[in-house]
Amino acid sequence: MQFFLEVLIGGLLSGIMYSLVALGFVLIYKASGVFNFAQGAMVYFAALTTVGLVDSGMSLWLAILLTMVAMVVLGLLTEKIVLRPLVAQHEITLFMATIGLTFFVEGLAQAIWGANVRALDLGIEDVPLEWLLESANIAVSQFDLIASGIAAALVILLAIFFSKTKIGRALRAVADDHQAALSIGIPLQHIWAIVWAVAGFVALVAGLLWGARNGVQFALTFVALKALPVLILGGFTSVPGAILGGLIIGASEKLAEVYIGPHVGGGIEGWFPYVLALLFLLVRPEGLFGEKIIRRI
Amino acid sequence: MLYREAGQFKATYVEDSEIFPIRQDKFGIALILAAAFVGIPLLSVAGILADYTFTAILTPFLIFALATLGLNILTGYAGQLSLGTAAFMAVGAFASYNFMLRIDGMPILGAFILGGLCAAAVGIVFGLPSLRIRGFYLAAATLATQFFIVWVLTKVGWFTNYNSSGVITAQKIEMFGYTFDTAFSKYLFVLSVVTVMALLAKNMVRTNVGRSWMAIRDMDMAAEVIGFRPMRTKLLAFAVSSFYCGVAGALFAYAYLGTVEPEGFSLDLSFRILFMVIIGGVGSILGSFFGAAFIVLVPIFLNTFTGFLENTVGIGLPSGISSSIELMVFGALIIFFLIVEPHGLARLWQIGKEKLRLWPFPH
Amino acid sequence: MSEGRQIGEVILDLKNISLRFGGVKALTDISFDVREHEIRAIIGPNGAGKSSMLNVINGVYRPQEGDIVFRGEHHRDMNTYAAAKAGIARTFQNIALFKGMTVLDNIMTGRNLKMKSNFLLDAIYWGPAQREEIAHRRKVEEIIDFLEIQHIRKTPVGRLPYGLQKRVELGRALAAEPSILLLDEPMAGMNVEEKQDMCRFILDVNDQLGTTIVLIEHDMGVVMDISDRVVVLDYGKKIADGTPDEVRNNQDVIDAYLGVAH
Amino acid sequence: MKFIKKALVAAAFATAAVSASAQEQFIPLLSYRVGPYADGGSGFFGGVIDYLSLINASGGVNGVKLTWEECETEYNATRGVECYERLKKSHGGASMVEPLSTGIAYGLIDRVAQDKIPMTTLGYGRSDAADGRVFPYVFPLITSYWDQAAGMIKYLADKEGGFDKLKGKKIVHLYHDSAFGKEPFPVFEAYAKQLGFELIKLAVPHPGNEQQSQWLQIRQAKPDYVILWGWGVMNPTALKTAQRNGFPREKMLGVWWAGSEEHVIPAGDAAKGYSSMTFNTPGNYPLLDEIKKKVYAAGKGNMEDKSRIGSVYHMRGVTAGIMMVEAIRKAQDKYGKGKVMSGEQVRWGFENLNVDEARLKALGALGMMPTVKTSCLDHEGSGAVKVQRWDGKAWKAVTPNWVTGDRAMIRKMVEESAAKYAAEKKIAPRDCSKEG
Repeated sequence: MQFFLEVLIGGLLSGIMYSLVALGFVLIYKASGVFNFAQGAMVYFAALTTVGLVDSGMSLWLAILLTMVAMVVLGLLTEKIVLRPLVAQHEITLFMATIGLTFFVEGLAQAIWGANVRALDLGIEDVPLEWLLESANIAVSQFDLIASGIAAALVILLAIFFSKTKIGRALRAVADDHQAALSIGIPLQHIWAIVWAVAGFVALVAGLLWGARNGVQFALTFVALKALPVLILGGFTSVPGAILGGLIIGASEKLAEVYIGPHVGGGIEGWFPYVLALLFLLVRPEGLFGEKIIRRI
Repeated sequence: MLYREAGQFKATYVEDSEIFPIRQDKFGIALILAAAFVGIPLLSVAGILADYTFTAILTPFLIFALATLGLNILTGYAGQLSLGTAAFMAVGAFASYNFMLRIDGMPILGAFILGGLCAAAVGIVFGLPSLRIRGFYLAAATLATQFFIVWVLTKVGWFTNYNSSGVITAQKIEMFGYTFDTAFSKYLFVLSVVTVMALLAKNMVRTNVGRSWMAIRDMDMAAEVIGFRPMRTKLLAFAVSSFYCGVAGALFAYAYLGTVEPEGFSLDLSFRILFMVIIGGVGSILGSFFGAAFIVLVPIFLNTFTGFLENTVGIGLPSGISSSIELMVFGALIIFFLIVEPHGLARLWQIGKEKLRLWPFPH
Repeated sequence: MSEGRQIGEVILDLKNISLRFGGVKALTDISFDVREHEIRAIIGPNGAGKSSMLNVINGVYRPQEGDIVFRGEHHRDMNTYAAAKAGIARTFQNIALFKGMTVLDNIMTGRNLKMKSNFLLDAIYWGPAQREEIAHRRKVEEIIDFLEIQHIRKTPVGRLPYGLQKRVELGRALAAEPSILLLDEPMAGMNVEEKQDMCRFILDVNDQLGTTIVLIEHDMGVVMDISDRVVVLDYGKKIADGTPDEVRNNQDVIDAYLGVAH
Repeated sequence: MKFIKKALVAAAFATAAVSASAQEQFIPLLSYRVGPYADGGSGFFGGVIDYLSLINASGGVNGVKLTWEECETEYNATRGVECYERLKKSHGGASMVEPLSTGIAYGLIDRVAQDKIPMTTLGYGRSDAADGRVFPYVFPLITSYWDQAAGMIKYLADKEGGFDKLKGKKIVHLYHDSAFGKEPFPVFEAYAKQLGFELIKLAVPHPGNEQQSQWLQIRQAKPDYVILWGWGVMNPTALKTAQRNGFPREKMLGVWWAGSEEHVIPAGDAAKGYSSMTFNTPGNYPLLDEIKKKVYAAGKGNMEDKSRIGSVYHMRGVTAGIMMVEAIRKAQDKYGKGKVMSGEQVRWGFENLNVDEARLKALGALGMMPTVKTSCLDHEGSGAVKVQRWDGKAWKAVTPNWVTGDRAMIRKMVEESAAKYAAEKKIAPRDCSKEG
């Protein structure tokens, strides 16, 4: 039981980390229908820029602030240069454009900061919680716990942003219906620019946490892979879906690896979440929180 | 005035239904095939083209074009987005290897076809979700195929004949007592396979089966109502597509790399093939070739070009930076081409032809 | 109304059809029949359930209750493939053409059930496969001639104006050589000239090929002119059924169209 | 077609521009400086280039200058093969190749044999390629994965006080779930059977940036040691996750792909006390000073970040450079001093290397790497490894002497595997008694 709990908690906490990445995808897909392949590259770019600035002698907070500015600029430029000329194109074309963007951002990050692997210290010690370890012999990472707290704060922040601010409400209008949003006079370009900037900010948070967790290196771009099953499960357009999907994927992949893995040679975490999400979709094609698709003609 | 169809009248439907109805197109294709089969070999015999052209440029280009063609059948024609291409290629390669290994006197083409059929079978199984899932959901779900197949090939030693390094080493390509072992002969071998398969694909997409795929892609409900069965149509697309990818995978192992590990067919390769489809043109046989050319050749060209700058002009950058800049330029080029023509290079080509048709009197 | 044809027996009999989406009732206890060779119209205000009715007939929707008798056989519901196979073809209210394909290819798809070739023969495209393709092409060209759309044969349908698209869609349905043709607002959004053309095509099909036609149309003038019998739906219920004249004078119909509160 | 033409024209230009001087010995460098593994690639190839520059600064090999050209592979097999094909005939012909990538090396095995160009795979690639009879053109120099695995067990046994002390112990093999991670299975399994320890194999799926489930299993199993057979981001993640689950890093031992600064620095404090295998002894050597003095002082150094001079990857690159140059030197001894050697001649050089302590001392690299003596039968030439420990700032050697495992056992496995390969490929192995 103690071991089961340990695996479950560890999985849930890892799941939150996946949600964090998935969130960036959801924001952009919701508002503009673009599946942003470059989200992983943005995470990498954000983390590398922060660390690069810190290494050049800046304080952490200043570096984060400057990176935030850089991410917003990157988002704005992306909207202006890449997406605006492609407005109203088929979603697969937009997807491909973000792939081009991925190459560009990855190249840019390495051209500026080099390919060296770096450490990022946020001042949170990554050790098991002592009291829990002593009282129940359950190892729960202090870092993951704090990271989850930050992720939760981020979600709340986004929720407030979406429901309480004028821009946020406009964003939701766009997400619900592009035509309607246009007809009440919200300039779509502005909305897209803001969404990309917000997604850049989310990428920064994800980059900092993942960077502190595993080091800042190119492999940060791979965290996007962990977000995909979360997206299938939770739906591409649902923020709560991303959170819940992350928790489910995190917990179930850990449990599967620990309890099924040893019988089939291990390493099933790589595909298990996808198969799980797939099976789920077969039952409910619209995902956890997606709207039911009624085929009309 | 060179490219124009005015004055070419079709007297019969047979003529009008030809694969290349316009005389200039027919001529152009014949010219390309002649160049590929005769011209390039002559240049090679004359010593103008080195092995490099065949083994490092043309052979991989053709193999990737074949895989792209396969994915294009599925994604471009039948409208099912897939990210499992490399897995189907892996099935083709590993299955062909095992047929060659375990059946005495197995002819190589037989092994490729069986390998392709294995890929097709796997394709059908992993295509089943497409009956309920669509779009990016399906794409992400096909990742399950990608990871699962590579995992199985890594875990089950039988597939690699219990090789301690977990790799397969392709047997020699032998036909009628002739061994295809030079760069040039391998090129001809691959070219023949790809030409035949491309023509078959072109025939498929312009007849009933192709129309069934496009119908499902464009409006699945209407397709159902006029009598196309979605399950059969989609699964057939998965099967044919996977067959093409499987053969491409076998060629990748046999005519190109020689020794491959399961990781050689990684997600990265799947993505690469998808890029080729999109850049080349979704739903275009010719576009598959354009796309493969773009993704294979542009990085090489950029790399050669920076090398050229460094060596002759003397603009040298630290290697790390120049590599990064190459990557940035590559990304920017993709975006540029999409903005110029969102429907891919094939459409660009078509527009070029239309312009040519009107030339020199554009109005 | 044209004279040269004989209206035959009932070939399609719909009994007590009810259809719900979740809690929303789309059709409630509807019964009517269709006789061979006739032109049967379904009319009613927006949201009356007309398209749903067609969707039930060719198996796109499965009614929760009811019985469909088609050529003497009882069906709990239809399925699209069986319906197509049995010779039921249709057009759609919001054009459902295959946008990426040419006019010719779109109409060719209509012939798919008559084709015997399989994908392997198609791939080789030689001998029987080629002969078959050409034979069907000949048929399709007849339809193209009939609908007077020769000039746009090789144009992708996405680039055509609305009226022509409607015509191509009719062509695709005709290509199946159907015994029953379901037309969902074939004249919506057309100008007078286009409507006249379309009316002519429908009457010709009915007259020359003897095809039974079930059509939904808003233009009362057209409906009353060309149909043999009319069924009227309102809020998913049948409120009248009969010849154009009977329906025209039915008080419920007048109320429904004038919007009297229920 | 347009692109093909462009690429060809550009390639032709590039070749024409630099193939002017045929009096130089050409070494193509299939490097990778962008992408996921760029950190290792830039260090390693920087080291190779630094050493080659040093040789040139000192007058070349008996007067023959070395020349090289880099080609970016992004660690991608297709790109790597293209680079090899592009460069193999330029500058008068390649004399050897070292891709530092398993995938690329696999793609080149047949090609190098056909082109008669030797390929070195320093510490990676097919272990069975050590059998020079079957793989005449492939040189897994110094140590293969199998020898390294055997070295690990030897080290752990020494630490415990003898092979018999491993009986009843629990050792976890935490591996990258790929052909690479599975390669040492037969060695560990043979030892586990022979010595009576319990071997637990735990797979980490690529890329390995999430390992909570594996480490919870480790926490549950309470093993005596964890062998980290990792790759890329899997390594720092393993260290961090070990810390997160309270597993002491002192009980972890990594393969050499898990033993460079790039793998421990990102893990920060979590890496302190962690040990890994290496075939270079960390420290400073006269050779490195010479490189700084003659190459970097002249502004020709390749490392952008000078603090990385002498780092693990850089030193491994220098080692590879030494192997290359020594092979050329050896070939010149036989085929004519001061001449440019063909690939075939350099191959002979690689096959007859004898880099003993005296030679290493003369190079200023005594102790930096093990001695290497190759032969037609043995393309590995050493099999010796060392263990190093990360103290939070630098790697420090743990074992004063070079460690080797049961080489006879490994050799037997190499021969078996190579014979199977030869049978599958229908290759007739060379008869080594006829080689000169």
